[in-house]
Amino acid sequence: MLETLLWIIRRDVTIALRRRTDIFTTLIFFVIVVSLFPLGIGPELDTLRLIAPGVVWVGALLASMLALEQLFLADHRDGTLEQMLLAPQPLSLLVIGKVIAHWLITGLPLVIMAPLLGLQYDLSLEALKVMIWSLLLGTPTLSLLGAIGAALTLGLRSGGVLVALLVLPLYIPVLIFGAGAVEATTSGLGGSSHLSMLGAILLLALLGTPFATSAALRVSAE
Amino acid sequence: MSIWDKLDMGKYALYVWGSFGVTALCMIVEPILLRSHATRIRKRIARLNRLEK
Amino acid sequence: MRGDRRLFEHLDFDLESGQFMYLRGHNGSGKTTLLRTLAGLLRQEEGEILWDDTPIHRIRDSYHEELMYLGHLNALKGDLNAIENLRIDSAVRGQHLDEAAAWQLLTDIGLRGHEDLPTKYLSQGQKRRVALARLWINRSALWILDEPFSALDATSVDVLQAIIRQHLARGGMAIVTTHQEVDLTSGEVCCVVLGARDA
Amino acid sequence: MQNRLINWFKYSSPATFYPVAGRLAPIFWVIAIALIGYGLYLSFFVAPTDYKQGEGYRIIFIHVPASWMSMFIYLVMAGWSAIGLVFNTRLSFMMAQALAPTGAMFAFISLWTGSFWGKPMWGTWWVWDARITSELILLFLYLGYMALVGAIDDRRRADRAGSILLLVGVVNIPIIYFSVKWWNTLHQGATVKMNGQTSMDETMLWTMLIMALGFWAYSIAVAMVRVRSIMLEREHDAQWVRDMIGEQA
Repeated sequence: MLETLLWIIRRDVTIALRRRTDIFTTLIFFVIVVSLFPLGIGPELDTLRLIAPGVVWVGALLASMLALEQLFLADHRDGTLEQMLLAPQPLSLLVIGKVIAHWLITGLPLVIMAPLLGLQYDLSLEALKVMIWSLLLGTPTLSLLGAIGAALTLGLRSGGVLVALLVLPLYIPVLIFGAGAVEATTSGLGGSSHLSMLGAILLLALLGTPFATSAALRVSAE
Repeated sequence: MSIWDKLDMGKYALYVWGSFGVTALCMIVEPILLRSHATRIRKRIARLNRLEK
Repeated sequence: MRGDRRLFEHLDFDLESGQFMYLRGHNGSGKTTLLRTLAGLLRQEEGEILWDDTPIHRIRDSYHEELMYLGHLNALKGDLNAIENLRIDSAVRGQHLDEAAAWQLLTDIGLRGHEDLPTKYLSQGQKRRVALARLWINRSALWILDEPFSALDATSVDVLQAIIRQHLARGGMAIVTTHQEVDLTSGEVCCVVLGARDA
Repeated sequence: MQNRLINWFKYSSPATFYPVAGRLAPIFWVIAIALIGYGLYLSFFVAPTDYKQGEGYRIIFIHVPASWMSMFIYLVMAGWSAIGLVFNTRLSFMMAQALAPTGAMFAFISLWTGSFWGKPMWGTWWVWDARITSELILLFLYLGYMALVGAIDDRRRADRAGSILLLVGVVNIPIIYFSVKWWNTLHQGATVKMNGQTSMDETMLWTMLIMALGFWAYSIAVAMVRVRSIMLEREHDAQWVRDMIGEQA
């Protein structure tokens, strides 16, 4: 079982590394979106510091959503998805593998990039640390929830926009606690309670979403 | 005191009637749309029936 | 049922150990749909598909243990080479295929020398051969093959036929769609022709 | 037991349910009109003017029932979806789809009246209050469901995909509501207390209940009419549809 999981992760990561553009488009999108806000709002550092957590988190949300469409699409096109559906293994396990790989490819780079962007917004070191933690705990949840949307819209013409409509409302708790953690730190309240909420949500998502995604995949691949 | 006095909401008229009006509009328009939709479908099926005859 | 169209009804057949079934019919007659339904990818509107007298959707994992399905898509990752593809494919099926065995397999299907090439650079026939190489190491009881002979050259067709015969001799079952006339006289053959109504 | 089960499945086939829905719809129209009419009478002529909020508070007689209905309908849709996924009954999926636009409409009405209430009471059209925000998200969930079902051409896939989405939504709603509430109490920007009126007048409560029941009957009536349209649309090739409609619509 574990071996299967590792192989799936290894496969997707290898493919992503062989065609690096996929990783970079998500990352560049994130950087651009976050950098646009100061241009729209103005360069006052006080304002920027105030909006930084929200902006970075919304940017991460959009970037990880953008990458969702690709999650199952390639597998669907070349027939590997069929083989996964027919494998004598729990489909949720394979789904978890896919999601972990997806997070490593699209989520992790965001987490690594975020502190640099936080510097643009003049965030304190403490706040940056909490931001990394919140992204580290929050973005996997985004991938897990997003996988449901990706599976439901698999192969549809308007897939990309539709995913946004389906998935963004579900992202709200993650956004609230993620941005809230950083905000609470900058205002001196401490973000640990937010972080533990993010952790709890991640656990819930890890337990629940793979089943929903598997069910959705079976429906969509018919 | 007439009915109209009773229904005059004073300075709240805009808000009260704005709410009730839009609600009434929604709940009247929806059945009408449904009805016309149903008629359209029935017509289409009748046409199919005639064509296949 | 595909979309709104009823493709087949009153279809009833049994397949037993060692038996081979041909599925024939012209384009759009529902061969692939039937195969996908039999594999459990599609759910039939009415009726039941039984494996050992149990409906397949109730014993999904153990049924899939006994099943090998190859659609007309090769299920290969173009960015990975043949060895990686085969090893990952086995892993997804829960079997371990070590590197040496994968090399041996590649030799068996006559693709030695192409092992480092991402499969997207292989020809159609070569890709098909990599996809079919799964059959060499597969011990599932039921093989469902959708157009396995397409894009193969004459020698490969012969090799594949031999493999299927071997499988039947072991007591396996196979359901195959094909356009070509294939000689698989060993094993009992039953033949279902779809779309006979309009033929 | 066996008999009862079979009986249920008999009613779940579109061909038998179509006329049943046709007979039920008028009954519920009458109930709806009567209840809503009585509710309107109560809300304008019987319920006393609030000493704090004046006449403006009368908006809650539609605002609160509409909010209730919007949530209730979502739950009912999820229930139908679960039944559909388990028993594979086409009718359940159709019912879920027939309810969706009405649920979305009530969510919209709830937001609209909420903001028309908020303006005179708090001086602003929109407040990022936990309930209003959650209601907005609920509206998004409705729209997402409708968009997904509309985007899929294959009916079977649309049914099942929509149902999965509804069930995922239902599981998420409490989490979303809780997080929004938490977010709201932390931010306490505007000092708004939605449940400020602690001593709710008994007539007020009754009026809201009657209005809610009226909306409920309205929803059923609309759903019955809409489910009939959906049945015709989907089964336009079926013999019972052809026979029933004949050559003149």
